[in-house]
Amino acid sequence: MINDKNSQKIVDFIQNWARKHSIWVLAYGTGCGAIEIPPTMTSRYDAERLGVRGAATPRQADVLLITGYLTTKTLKRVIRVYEQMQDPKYVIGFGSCTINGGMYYDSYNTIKVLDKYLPVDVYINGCMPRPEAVLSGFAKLQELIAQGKANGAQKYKDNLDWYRENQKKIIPNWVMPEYNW
Amino acid sequence: MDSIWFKLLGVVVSFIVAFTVGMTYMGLSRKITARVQNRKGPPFYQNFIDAMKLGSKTSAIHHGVMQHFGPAFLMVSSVMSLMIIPVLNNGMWFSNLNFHGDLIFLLYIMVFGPLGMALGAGQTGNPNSAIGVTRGLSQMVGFEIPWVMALVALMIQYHTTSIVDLMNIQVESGTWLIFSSPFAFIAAVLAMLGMFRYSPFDIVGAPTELASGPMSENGGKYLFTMMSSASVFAFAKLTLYVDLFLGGASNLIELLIKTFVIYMIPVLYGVVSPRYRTEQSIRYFWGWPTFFGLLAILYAVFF
Amino acid sequence: MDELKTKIIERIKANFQDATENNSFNYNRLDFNVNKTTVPSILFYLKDEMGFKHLSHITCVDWLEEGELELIFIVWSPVDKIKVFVRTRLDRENPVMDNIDMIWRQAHTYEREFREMFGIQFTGLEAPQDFLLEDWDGPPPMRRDFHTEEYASETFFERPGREDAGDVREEIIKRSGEEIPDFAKKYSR
Amino acid sequence: METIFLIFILFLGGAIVTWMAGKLGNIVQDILFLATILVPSYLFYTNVATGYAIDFNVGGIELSWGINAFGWLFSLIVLGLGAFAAFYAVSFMKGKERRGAFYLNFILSIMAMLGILMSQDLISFFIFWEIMTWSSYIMVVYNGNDVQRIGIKYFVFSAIGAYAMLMAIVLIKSMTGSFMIESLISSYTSFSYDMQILIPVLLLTGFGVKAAIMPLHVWAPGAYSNAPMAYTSIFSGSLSKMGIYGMVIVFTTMLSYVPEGVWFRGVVAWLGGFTAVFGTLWAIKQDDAKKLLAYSSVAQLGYIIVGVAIGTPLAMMAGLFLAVMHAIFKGTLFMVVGAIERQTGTSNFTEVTGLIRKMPWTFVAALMSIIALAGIPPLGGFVGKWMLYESLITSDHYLLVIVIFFSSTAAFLYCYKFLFGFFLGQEEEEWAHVKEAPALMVVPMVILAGLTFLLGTYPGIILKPIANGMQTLGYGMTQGQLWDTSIILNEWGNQVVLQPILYAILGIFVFFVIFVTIKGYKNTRYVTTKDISSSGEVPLAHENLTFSQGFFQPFLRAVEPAMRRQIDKYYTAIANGLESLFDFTRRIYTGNGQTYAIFVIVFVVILLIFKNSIFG
Amino acid sequence: MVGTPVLFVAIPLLAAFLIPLFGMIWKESVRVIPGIVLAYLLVLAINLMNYVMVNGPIVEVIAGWAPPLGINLVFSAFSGFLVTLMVFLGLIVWMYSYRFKRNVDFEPAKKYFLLLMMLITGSVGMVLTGDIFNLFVFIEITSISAYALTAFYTGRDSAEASFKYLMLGSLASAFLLIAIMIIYSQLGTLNMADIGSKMHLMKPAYKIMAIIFLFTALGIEAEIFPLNGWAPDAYAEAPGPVGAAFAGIVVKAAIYASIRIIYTLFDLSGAYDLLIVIGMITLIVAETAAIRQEKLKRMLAYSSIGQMGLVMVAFGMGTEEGVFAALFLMFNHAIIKSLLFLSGSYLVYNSKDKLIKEVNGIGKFLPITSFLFVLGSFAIVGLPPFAGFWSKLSVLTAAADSNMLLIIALVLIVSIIEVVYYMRVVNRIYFFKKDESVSTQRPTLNALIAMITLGAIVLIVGFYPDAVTGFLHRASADLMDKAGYINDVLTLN
Repeated sequence: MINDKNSQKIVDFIQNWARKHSIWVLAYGTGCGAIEIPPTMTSRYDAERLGVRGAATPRQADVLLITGYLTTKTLKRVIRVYEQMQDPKYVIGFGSCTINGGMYYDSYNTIKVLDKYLPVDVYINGCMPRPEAVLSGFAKLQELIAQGKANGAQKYKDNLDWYRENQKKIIPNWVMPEYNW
Repeated sequence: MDSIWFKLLGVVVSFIVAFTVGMTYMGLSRKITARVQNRKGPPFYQNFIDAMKLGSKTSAIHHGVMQHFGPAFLMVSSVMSLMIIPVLNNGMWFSNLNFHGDLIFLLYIMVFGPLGMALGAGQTGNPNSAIGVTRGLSQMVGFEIPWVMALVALMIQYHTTSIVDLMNIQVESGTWLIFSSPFAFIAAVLAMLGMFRYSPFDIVGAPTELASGPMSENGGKYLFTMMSSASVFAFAKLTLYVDLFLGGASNLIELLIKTFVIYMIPVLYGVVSPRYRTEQSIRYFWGWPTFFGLLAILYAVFF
Repeated sequence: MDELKTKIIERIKANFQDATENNSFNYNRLDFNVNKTTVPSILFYLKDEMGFKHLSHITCVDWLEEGELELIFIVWSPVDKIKVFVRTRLDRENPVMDNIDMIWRQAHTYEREFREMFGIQFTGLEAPQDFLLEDWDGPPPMRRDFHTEEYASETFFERPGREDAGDVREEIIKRSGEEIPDFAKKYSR
Repeated sequence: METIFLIFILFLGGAIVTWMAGKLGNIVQDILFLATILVPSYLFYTNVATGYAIDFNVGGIELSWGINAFGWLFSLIVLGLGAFAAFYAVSFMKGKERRGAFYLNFILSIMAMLGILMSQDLISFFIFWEIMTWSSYIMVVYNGNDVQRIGIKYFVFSAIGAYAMLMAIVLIKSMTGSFMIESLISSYTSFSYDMQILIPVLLLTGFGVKAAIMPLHVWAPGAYSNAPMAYTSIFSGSLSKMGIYGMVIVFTTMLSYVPEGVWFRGVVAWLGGFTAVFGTLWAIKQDDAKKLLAYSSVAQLGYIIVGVAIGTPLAMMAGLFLAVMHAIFKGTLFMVVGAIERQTGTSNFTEVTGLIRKMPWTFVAALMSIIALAGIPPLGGFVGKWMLYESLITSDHYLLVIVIFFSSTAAFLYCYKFLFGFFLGQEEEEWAHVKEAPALMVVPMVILAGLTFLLGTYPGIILKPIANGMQTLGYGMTQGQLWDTSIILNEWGNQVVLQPILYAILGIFVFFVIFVTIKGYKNTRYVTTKDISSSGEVPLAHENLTFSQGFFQPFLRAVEPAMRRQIDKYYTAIANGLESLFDFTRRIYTGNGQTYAIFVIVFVVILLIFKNSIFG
Repeated sequence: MVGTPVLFVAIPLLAAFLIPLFGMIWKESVRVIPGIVLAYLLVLAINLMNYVMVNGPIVEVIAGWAPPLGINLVFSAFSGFLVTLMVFLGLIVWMYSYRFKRNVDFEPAKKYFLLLMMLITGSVGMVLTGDIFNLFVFIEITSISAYALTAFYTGRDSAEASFKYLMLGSLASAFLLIAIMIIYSQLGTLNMADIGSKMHLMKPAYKIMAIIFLFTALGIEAEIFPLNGWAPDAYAEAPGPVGAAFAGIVVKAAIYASIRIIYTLFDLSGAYDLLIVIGMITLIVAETAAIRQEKLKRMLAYSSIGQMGLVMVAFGMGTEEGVFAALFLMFNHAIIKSLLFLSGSYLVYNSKDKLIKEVNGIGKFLPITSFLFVLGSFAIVGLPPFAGFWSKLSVLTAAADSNMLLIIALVLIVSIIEVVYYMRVVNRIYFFKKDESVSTQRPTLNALIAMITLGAIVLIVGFYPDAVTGFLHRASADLMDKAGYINDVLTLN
């Protein structure tokens, strides 16, 4: 309906503004990072004032927050959850485990680099990151959204084959539904 | 005045008013909850942002045709309730359809939506949805009893089943029904706690337990429709309470004040309450609220 | 306590000829080595006849040099306050053991774990193949000849610059010119 | 020949010919069966006008057959639903055993019900009543499941009812000297007080059994669920209405003449209310769709009984309207269950799930009937329920309205269970092969479901015959003011106007469906029901995640105290006690000749001892 | 008028003696002769019945001695009706038992038909006789042939049943003889009509003694509780058709006799109440005992006893309607219970114990027999539109007219029990799985014809009760008309 480039820009701006201020988080609470979420959400740090709010299911969520190491077994579930989320969607990697394996760098069963498997928009480093760090991570994400740069989902869609190859390398028994949007 | 276009305009305007007011109230409730919990809380317009975001989601999934219909059913129920309930005292503005139905019709229209939604939730195949629906329906059986008792008490006290008539009676006599039939008001308000599904009666869509129950497979536009329907419905219900017990309102400002006062009851009760299990909440509704309902009926019969 | 222990040793020895005990442990602990075929019967006997109702633990030791795996069953008698270790040795190349989850239901979980982590096959164990390691196709990871780090670096991607487990702080300091605070120094390796 | 006789001879002859025609081939039998239902129905509606009666004499007893406007109303239920059910039955019975017996009893039931409506005297009424009873009994035991318990229970209760009625009939005969219903009505006020009480009690017992009123309902769940579904649709839809028919006559004629009638009305109305509540609660508990619908039938009959027992014009209209609606939607629902059972082989919610995409038309029929059953506007059930509530409130039955409302709200629970259990939920591999039912089964269901819609919008279509019937029963013209073609009105003048509401609902619904469907249409994808957000797990094809065990467990826990005691158990205890007692009497016959000789001697001695008091 | 009532006694008696003789010449004649005789008698009965309906009762005097001195036979509307019924049932039983089980062989068949003819002679005689001593004689004839028929299947159980019957039968004979002695010593006459007209001369004490003994004696034959210990065994152990004959012929004759005695001979007011009480007890005890039976024929036997109790109740009302109802019941019971015995015998034909559970699922293998049994069950429990309904209705109507509410209620409650045990059997026949070990026997053609005839009557009377009600009304009027009876008999010559 709206084909004009400028009006598209305005629409994009408004939509991005809304997306920026309404971030529904699906916290995938693996590892020790999950314990940092409650203080972030509750009265001490109150992430809700930024519009950050927990979402119950992937269908409703905007952000997938991965709070720690991912074993090959959980990675499968995380990919599943990510694919169930609705566009636009973002991933936040949380803690050094998601960045480079952290203290599990030599584990036989834990992935070390998350962005080879899922398109991470924002990494929050630290082991563990404090709630302040988490909030700053959210702020960074908001910034990216406002600029329209948080396009991890688009990246995933474009490079699906590459991601799939990496994912299937450690999940040989691949039984998931097709990801086709 | 009677032209169909005027009516349609009235419908659209009242819908917009209801949507806005409902959304704002829900945002305020979030704010109030946050303040009670010693948080800063989101801005009061946060719900509009959320709705806008949900509306601007670019993809959606569905599990079948009933999932399309579910939110639509919900919306039909909300808008129909709004159309049956007189918004203002004089019949001129926003009169919509309120001369075509009565309280009992309203009762049934109000359960229409949740049932349609339940069907939509059922088709998703998510067990959490079905569990949430069963809890919701069970709880509905619970709070409908005091609610109907209160309404029946009003009906027999004033020998009418029409909302418009009840409002006129209040205007003519100058007393609000909250004073002339207090027990009915108590029963109705206690039932309202369940109707709004705030804490402690929020087990239906408990996010951590049931993954938000019936909504668990709905995102984006479906959730948007549900959210706006919920706000319209909330406004409709509050207006109904004002109409029935607080003498209605002659202008929008008065309406806003009165509805806000009523709205604070479930919100404030909710923020300090833990969560009931389903059978506990049913037993709660069949305890004191029903007792007050009985009192209301006795009062109506003997006085 | 000592009479009690002696009595238990006598009874065990009387009933199970192949049980050899090495009684060099602290006061409430008994320790038997038995053949792997005897294990179910001795456990059964301990549970039903002698009141060792509680299976505390099952554990496994990889004796790589001797080419054997040692399974250790630890049972506890809540009445006598004595725990008994029952040790048995399995062939490392072909570790097969009798399933004992009909004696203690909780042994089921241990056995599934040993199956994955040590590659011990329990005859008659009825359980799905996957427990902790889904889709695992490497060697049993808990055996001593499994090289974890090698496996991990082969299987998983690595962030460049994180090939070793060294302290990266120096590098960070060099890069950004920050100082390590004194209180943090003691944590650095 | 009189057309009335012709109708019954056609029914009877057709029934026997159809029964015998099994050897001629299935198609011939089917055609004969349909013809036997349809031709007499056609004759009835074309040649038998209301107000028509003939008298004749059998065995020295005056009999009279005819039809009045009230009977004509019920004939719509009997023959209309009967015709639909007949078409359905033809397809339903394809490839089943004992089709002949099924068709015979089906036709006999229809004939008996029509006969009941046409009987103007008590004897032919009773005869047709009993024909109806035993033909339905044979249908109840037709499947051979648990016949000694369910079948005998049904027959015993039917017999209790029938014999109560027979006792009333012979008492009436001895008092009025005639079996005519008219003479009963005209001379009822001159009966002695005892008889004025006793006769309605006996008659209401008789009718109450068929209408499954509270303490006499225990046969209904088993019987309804055990009969073939093609028959149950008329069993529950029409046959139970015969009890209502009788009750209405008792209430409007006899009991309206005497002051005690008020008490009768109150007691029966409350019994009806309890029936509604407990029927609903037990329906919620069932896991078998047949049982669920059977209990639901009991509950719905409770509403109808409340309506007719209250007996104000609006209440009576509500009761009769609900009776018609119940026939339509419950007939449809039993047909739906039959279709599902035929296609999947089971009717258990815990086994069947996710049929919506496989049996869409069946789902449409089920959905519309369920909405009608739940009483949600704009479908037909709402009109009946609305009138019922309004009549209860305007006639000062305040607590009863709460009771009814409770039952009606709780009914949503089993309504949802029915739809969810069969059609929604996960789609399973096990049922991937299921196909839509044959057209001959689907078409009657969908047409009947459409009727609920029509009657919900234009209730005047059926309210007009109801008003005519009520005039026959002695109601004045006032009830004509309680409805217009699409407006219903209570006695205080408050109203519901159905058409604009319908248009509004449809308009809003279509608008939002379009909104939800069209917006981002390309980005809206269909995903299977296995693709759900279950904590990241991917359910395997054989894993059933549908929630169907212990549905509504929290609600049942909340109402558990009310359901702890079952009337059924008391009846069973009584029956067992009686059997033991009978076993004792059996032992009187010891099988020993000497004992028998002693009996003779004792008998003589007793007679001799008491000779003066006996023969004195 | 084509014959005289005496032929009803003479011809079957003669035939009974001639059967062995003709059997020596042509073996098949033992089967054929009874049929011819009974058919002739049936034609004769119908003719006489027609005559009686128009011209009033026929009183036949034997050997020229006029009553009260001589022996006389009375063929009135009442007795004629029963005679016709008995002869008809005799014909049905003959047709049915033409080749039933042991009757295939010559020797048993000879005995069987001889005894059957004797039985019919005795029963018909009991109904027709106008003389109280002759009544005794005919009872003896009936009883002795009945003992023999009970023991027809030579086995332990049959013999035992027969012995019990014999024992109680002897008691009955003794009592009857005592009663006759008392009456004769008091009134000096044995003619019933004469006794009836002179009854007021008798001293009350003697009168009561006489009626007690008479009632007890006839009650034993008429299966009244507690005098009916023989009945279940005898019914169960006798061949199936004999059971039908007992229920349809013997018992009917006994009932006739007791009713004739109470209605015509004595005029004791308490006797009617006694009939009701005893009938009611019989009804209740028999039906409650029937529900717990495991053998099909025993169940039918108890049901039969119960029906007789109901007949007694109906007679005990003492009104014409009551008598009409009783007669209607007797008629229906004779037809339906015969049908049940006849078809039931084929349902358990090959079985040793005749258990009810052996009929499971037999409906598929014996469709017509099963259908007829079910028809009979439906009819006897009084489901419309079958024959039993009308008689039950008339009983209840009569009771209501006599204001006996309790009786109505009890009868209906007992009917429910009746429904239960009959429906259990019906369920078993059609809706249970057949036990493979039970072998079935297809009925022979003549048996089928016999059963279908009875079934047709059940249906005809059900749909068109006027077929019999005319006769029944006449018969009941005839029974009630005591003075007329005495007049008819005594004013002959």
